[in-house]
Amino acid sequence: MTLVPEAYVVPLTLFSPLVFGVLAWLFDRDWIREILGVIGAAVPVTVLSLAYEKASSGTISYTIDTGVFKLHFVLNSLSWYFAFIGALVGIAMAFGLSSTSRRGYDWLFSLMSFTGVMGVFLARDFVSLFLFWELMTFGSFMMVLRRNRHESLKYFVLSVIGAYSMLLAIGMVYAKTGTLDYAMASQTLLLLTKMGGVSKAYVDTIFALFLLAFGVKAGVVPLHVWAPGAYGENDQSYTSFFSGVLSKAGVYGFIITLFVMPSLYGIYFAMGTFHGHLTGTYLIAWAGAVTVVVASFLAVLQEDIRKLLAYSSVGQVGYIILALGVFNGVAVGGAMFHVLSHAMFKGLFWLISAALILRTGKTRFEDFGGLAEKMPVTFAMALIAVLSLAGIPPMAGFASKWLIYEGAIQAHMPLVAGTIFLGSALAFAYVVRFLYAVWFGQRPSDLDDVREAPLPLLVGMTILAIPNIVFGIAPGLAVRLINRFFNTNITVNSYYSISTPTGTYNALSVTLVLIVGLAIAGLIYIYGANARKIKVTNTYQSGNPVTEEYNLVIRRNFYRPLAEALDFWLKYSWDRFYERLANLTEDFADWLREGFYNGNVQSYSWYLAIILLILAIWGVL
Amino acid sequence: MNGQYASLLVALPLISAFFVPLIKGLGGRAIKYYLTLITALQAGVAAWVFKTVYTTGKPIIVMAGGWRPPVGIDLYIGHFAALFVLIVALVSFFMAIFSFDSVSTEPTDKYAMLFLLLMLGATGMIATGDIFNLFVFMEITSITAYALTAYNKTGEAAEAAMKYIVLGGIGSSFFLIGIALIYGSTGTLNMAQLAQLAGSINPTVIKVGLSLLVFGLAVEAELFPLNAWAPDAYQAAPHPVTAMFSAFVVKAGLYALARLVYLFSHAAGWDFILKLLVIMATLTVFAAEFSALRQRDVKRMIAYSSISQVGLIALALSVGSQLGVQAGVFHMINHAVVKTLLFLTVGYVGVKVGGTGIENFSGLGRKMPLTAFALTVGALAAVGIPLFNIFWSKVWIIIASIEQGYAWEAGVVLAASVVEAVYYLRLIHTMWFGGWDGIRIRESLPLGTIALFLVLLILAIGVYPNPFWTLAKSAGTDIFNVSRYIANVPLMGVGP
Amino acid sequence: MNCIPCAEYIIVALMIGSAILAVEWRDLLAAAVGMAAVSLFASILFFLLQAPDVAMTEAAIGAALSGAVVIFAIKRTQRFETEEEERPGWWIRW
Amino acid sequence: MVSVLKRSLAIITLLIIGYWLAQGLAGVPFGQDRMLVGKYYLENVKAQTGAVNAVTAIVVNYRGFDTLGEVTVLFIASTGVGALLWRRKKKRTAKTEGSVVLRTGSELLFPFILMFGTYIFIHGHLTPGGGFPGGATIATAFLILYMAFVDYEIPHRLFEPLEGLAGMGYVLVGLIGLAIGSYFLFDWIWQTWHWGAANLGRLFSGGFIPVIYTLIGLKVGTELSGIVDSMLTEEVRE
Amino acid sequence: MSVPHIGLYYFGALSLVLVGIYGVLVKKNLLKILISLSIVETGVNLLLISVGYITGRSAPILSEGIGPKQAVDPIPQALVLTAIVIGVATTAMALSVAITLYEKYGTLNIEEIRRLRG
Repeated sequence: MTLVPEAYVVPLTLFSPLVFGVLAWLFDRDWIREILGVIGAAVPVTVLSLAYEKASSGTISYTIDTGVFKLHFVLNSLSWYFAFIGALVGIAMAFGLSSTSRRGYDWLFSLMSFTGVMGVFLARDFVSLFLFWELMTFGSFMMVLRRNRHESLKYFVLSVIGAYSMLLAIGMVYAKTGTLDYAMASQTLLLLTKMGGVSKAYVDTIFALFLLAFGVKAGVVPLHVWAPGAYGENDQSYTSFFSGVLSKAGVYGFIITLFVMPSLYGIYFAMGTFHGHLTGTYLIAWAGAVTVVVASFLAVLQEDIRKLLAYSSVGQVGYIILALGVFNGVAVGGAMFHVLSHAMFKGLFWLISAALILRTGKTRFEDFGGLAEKMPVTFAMALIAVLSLAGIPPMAGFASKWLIYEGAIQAHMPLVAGTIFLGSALAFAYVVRFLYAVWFGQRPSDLDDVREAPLPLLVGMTILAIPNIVFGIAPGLAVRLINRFFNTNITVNSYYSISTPTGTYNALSVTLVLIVGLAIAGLIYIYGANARKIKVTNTYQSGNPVTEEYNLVIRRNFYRPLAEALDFWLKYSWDRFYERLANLTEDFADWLREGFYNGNVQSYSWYLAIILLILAIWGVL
Repeated sequence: MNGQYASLLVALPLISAFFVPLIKGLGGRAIKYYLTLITALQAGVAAWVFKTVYTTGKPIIVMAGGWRPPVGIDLYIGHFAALFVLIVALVSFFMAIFSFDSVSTEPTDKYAMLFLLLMLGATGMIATGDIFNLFVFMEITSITAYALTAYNKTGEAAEAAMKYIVLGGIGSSFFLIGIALIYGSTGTLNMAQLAQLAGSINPTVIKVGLSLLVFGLAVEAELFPLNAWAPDAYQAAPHPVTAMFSAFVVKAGLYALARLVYLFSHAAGWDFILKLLVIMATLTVFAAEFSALRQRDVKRMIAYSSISQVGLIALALSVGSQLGVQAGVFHMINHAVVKTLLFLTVGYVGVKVGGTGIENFSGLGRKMPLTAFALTVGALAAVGIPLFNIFWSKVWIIIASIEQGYAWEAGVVLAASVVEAVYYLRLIHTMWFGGWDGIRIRESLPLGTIALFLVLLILAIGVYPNPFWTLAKSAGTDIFNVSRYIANVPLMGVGP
Repeated sequence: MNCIPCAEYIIVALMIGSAILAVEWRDLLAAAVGMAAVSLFASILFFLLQAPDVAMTEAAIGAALSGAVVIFAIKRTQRFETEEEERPGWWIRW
Repeated sequence: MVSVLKRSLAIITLLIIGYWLAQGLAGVPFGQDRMLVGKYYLENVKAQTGAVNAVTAIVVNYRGFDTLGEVTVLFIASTGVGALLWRRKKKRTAKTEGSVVLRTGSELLFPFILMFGTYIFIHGHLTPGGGFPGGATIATAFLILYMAFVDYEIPHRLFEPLEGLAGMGYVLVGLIGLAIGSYFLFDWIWQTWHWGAANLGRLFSGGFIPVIYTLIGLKVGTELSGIVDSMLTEEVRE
Repeated sequence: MSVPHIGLYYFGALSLVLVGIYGVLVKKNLLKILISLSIVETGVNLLLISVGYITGRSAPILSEGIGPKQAVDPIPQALVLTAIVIGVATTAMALSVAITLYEKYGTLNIEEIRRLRG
């Protein structure tokens, strides 16, 4: 611990990415920029890992007095957990970026959003939360602005509406409590709710505004509209950070309202109960459930690899929100674990798609095919990511999903548990579609000269693949970490087996069985069936030769029947609704401008007379 | 060098303006150099005044003609006035340098005279301690503004000036009726003595008088229905003059409004005036932001954005708490810096590329990189992105207004600033990622240095706002705390 | 019967009358003369209100010069107010 | 039809505003003695400024800043009108020559009007009327010449510098006051030199009021005639 | 809601202001508006002076016969001196703008002078 003195831990994690980002933007030479960027992303990871014991036992606090406000940051076990996940995906993103984007612009704004997320996780008072929240939003917005104006404006407007509703809530909390710090604000709010100093409606509005603010960033259904555009129209390796960690800022926001501010418990208790569950958390649970279902259905029907991954990311974050909403020990523990696993496998997925797009230049499924031989390492990484996302045992995804199932069942929420099962089934569906369309099947002729992904991208992928496996085999490690800041009643028997009141999961035995099974299958494959090596293209097709345009592999509209079944629901899309809303406001703006500033000096003097009339009427009455 | 030399703030621009007809023969360029020299001198005097006021902590009371306040007119240069006179002088100095390239219409000597007298009017409005003197300086500012708006002698400029004259004329006449009423009931014109006597005036008279004063100044300070003249005047005036309009002419009107409103805080019916001002301020922000949404002319768009920020300042000032006024003053400083930068860059593009339509701005990033960078920083600051200066004051204004119970108004203001983000970011996108015709334009050095200085100032305030916040705090208390104002003015016992 | 108060009433009535006429007349020259008349009557009223300085200034500047300036402006623009029939409602063409 | 609606609406609005203002004015009854600072002025005007005419003493001495502002306003007006109506080459476009009576009359009367104007502003501190009416009378003198003669133009090369010099003179007097009596616009003739204290009520009294009023008179005269000239000369279209 | 009985001069001044504002609100011709504005300014000056008048006292020229007790309030007269000249200055400026407008637009009807709108 002596290497990095305690006072420098927080400022280093917070500001080194931004500082190095600015440096990378200034020294825009080819290799200097990449090195600076990677250093910028590496500093938080190293500093956080060094500060592990200090943070997990006590707290490291740090204040910046900017005169206008005192920004107060604290590194305790909860914020260390989130910050470390962010830093890990950050370093992977840095490696990915160094091969996919050659511009100082991307480095500056990706590292700026990195600083923003770190600030959000470490903040201890509302204003610094709001400041870093806006910084994070602005950084990510600029990344999207470069590539697509419409999507970026949609993203910025929604997240600024979220940010400003948070500012309104902060103002309302400050108006009642007079302080901006979490702890003090929560105490005084608790007292006020007890003594009735604060009306219920006031508390409800604060809750609604916070829900809106964090819902936008976490992509809860009605507010998820920006996700496909923002995640898709972006440099894919940056999206690994964008969807892996920035959505976690939204989740962290929910955690602040639920746990960090105990007084807001008061809100949840004050809001009464509904079927025995707190209405507040019940609402959150259902929001998560709806997100899971809607996003998974939409993900399955996508034709573009980036849109599929985007909707799947929204769905997975829906899992976490759902688990937080279920609000019992096991579920919240599962949610925290899923935060970790989702960051890992979703980050990995986006890096893989970055490699694919970098090498082939294509993004639609029908152009891909048969890339397993050409890009073997990326294929292996894709296998890990697919297993983890689908929740298949040896990978981390399974452990966290299993905990969430356990939690939901214990909390007697059958319908919500139902949506989880449906969601994970659909997850498996679109993951298979991805696996099949991209890696197997017939390779189009123009992809023959595809080479393996560049080294830095591969390094980034391995950085994210290892935790998937490690935490898959040893979930106990992660759960022990989570138990340090939440008293989830998940007992850790040993590093590889965890048990909840209703069941235990021994990861080691499962992995051993899997390895044995694989070994047997391998033996049969090599010695048993005398399998011939068949060229992929010459599959027999009832007499007529297999040509380019009529190939057997159905990559296009893989789930056409499902789409037809759902077309009743697909008519309504939130996206079109928001478009119409935006046009409505613009037309209203035009009408107002033409109406009020109509250029006629006489009407202007009539406005003056009207104001005089108002003053007169007040004076006379 | 006792405090009375602060009267140079008024005397210097005046004597140099009268000197210009004598050097008419030297030609336009020499006059512009002369103009820059005089504004630099004025900035020096203002800096000296700023130093003395902020080191001694006591305001400078300039007593014209040696008569003590209620008898003679006094210039009360307190914390706010010292700070803002310096801002006025600096902005005028920058705009004088900017006039070299941007003002080419013919009678440059008359332009120099009007320029100096606009600066004088704003300085006088901020410094004066007497309501009729406030009226005279308001008239000086207004009439110079009329002349400067119509200076380009195009059809639009004359039309904009005509609208400004008709509305400004009505506003100032009613302001004068307000002064007649206030003088009729109290017998004195000095602000400090008025504050003392405010409680004892007959309630109907003070209600009518105060509303008329507020009405007159609201026309000058561009509150909602009364600011119909503002977008045209900003668009039609020469570029440096527009920057001066938005940087300090409107601020002087706002300061006078706040000073008068808080002077009569003991009078009857005072809270209604505040409620009306809050409503008008919120509507200003709302109407101006929405009108800027689909603007084809960037200069008019930034004019609307400036009006909406002025509405935000008016909201902060009329919230009625010390914190609100301090946040409002801090926003005044930030807004002055940002808007000067924006109008400087837009004006420069208008001059170099010919016209300030949005199509001239596409691909500006490659055509004029330095100006595009400065414009982007200014736009981002105006939107309220963190690490820039307006973020701090906007957060404080929202918190102060919610604290005083105006949560709905804060909501409307935030919704309006979402709209502001949209049109500014559209401008940034067209600038950096729009197509361009390939000609790269060389940018002039002096304007580049000014733009860079302003950018650094914005970032400095944004990253570490402490020194500027203490300035704003002391200036805010100077307006809000009327009893201290009365104590500082050496009133002669003239009472009955 | 030289009562001063009835002189005041007459002059005030004349002043208001000439003000209304100045506003209503279609011929701008007549309106300018009306304005000068208002200014003249105001100057007399100032005299009656024991304000000789103001009376002289009002007479010299108000009546003479502003009247002259308005007339020069009419010389350079147009004489008659083109009060064509009121087109469809000022409300409608908002 | 609509204009009748508009006019009636205007009348109603104005009546309500008028009623409101009348209620405000009712609180300030006509003709009562509510003087506060005015009483101080009336009691000490003779001792402190040496002027008999209290109004001019207030205008120049006590509330000097207002008049300084006032002179600037007029200066802005003439510069503004000059700037707006500025053309490269301008010429008088009057067509009808003044009648014989007007021409001879104006030639004869011109010096007397000038003399009367100077009389007004030199005796500002004694008799009613000061710089402004004096200056206005001088301007009317030039106005009459413009009326009478088709090609008469005021000597620009003399008037513009004179206007600037008069304005500078006024500010210089104030600055001298700042230098000598350490207050801007300090009446150094009356307060420090105690000049003309003996012959109160006669010409050489009233401190620097006559000096300033002469300057103001010249300035107002030149400015207003400048405005008249800008208005009456139009562009020469080649 | 009693009808306020104000002095004759107040009534005159107030009605001048109202007639002026009526002219601005109703008339279409720009010169007519400027004339109305000038009338408003004269009305306001009259109001300011009548506020300072004290019945039974004479002009504030302190010659032999008139002491401080016999003089009217001098301050409003000082103020009006400035206000009149400001009124003339504004009117002169406005008229020169009207002249330029007429040259550029060819009309003085404010309904047609509407290029800057929206």
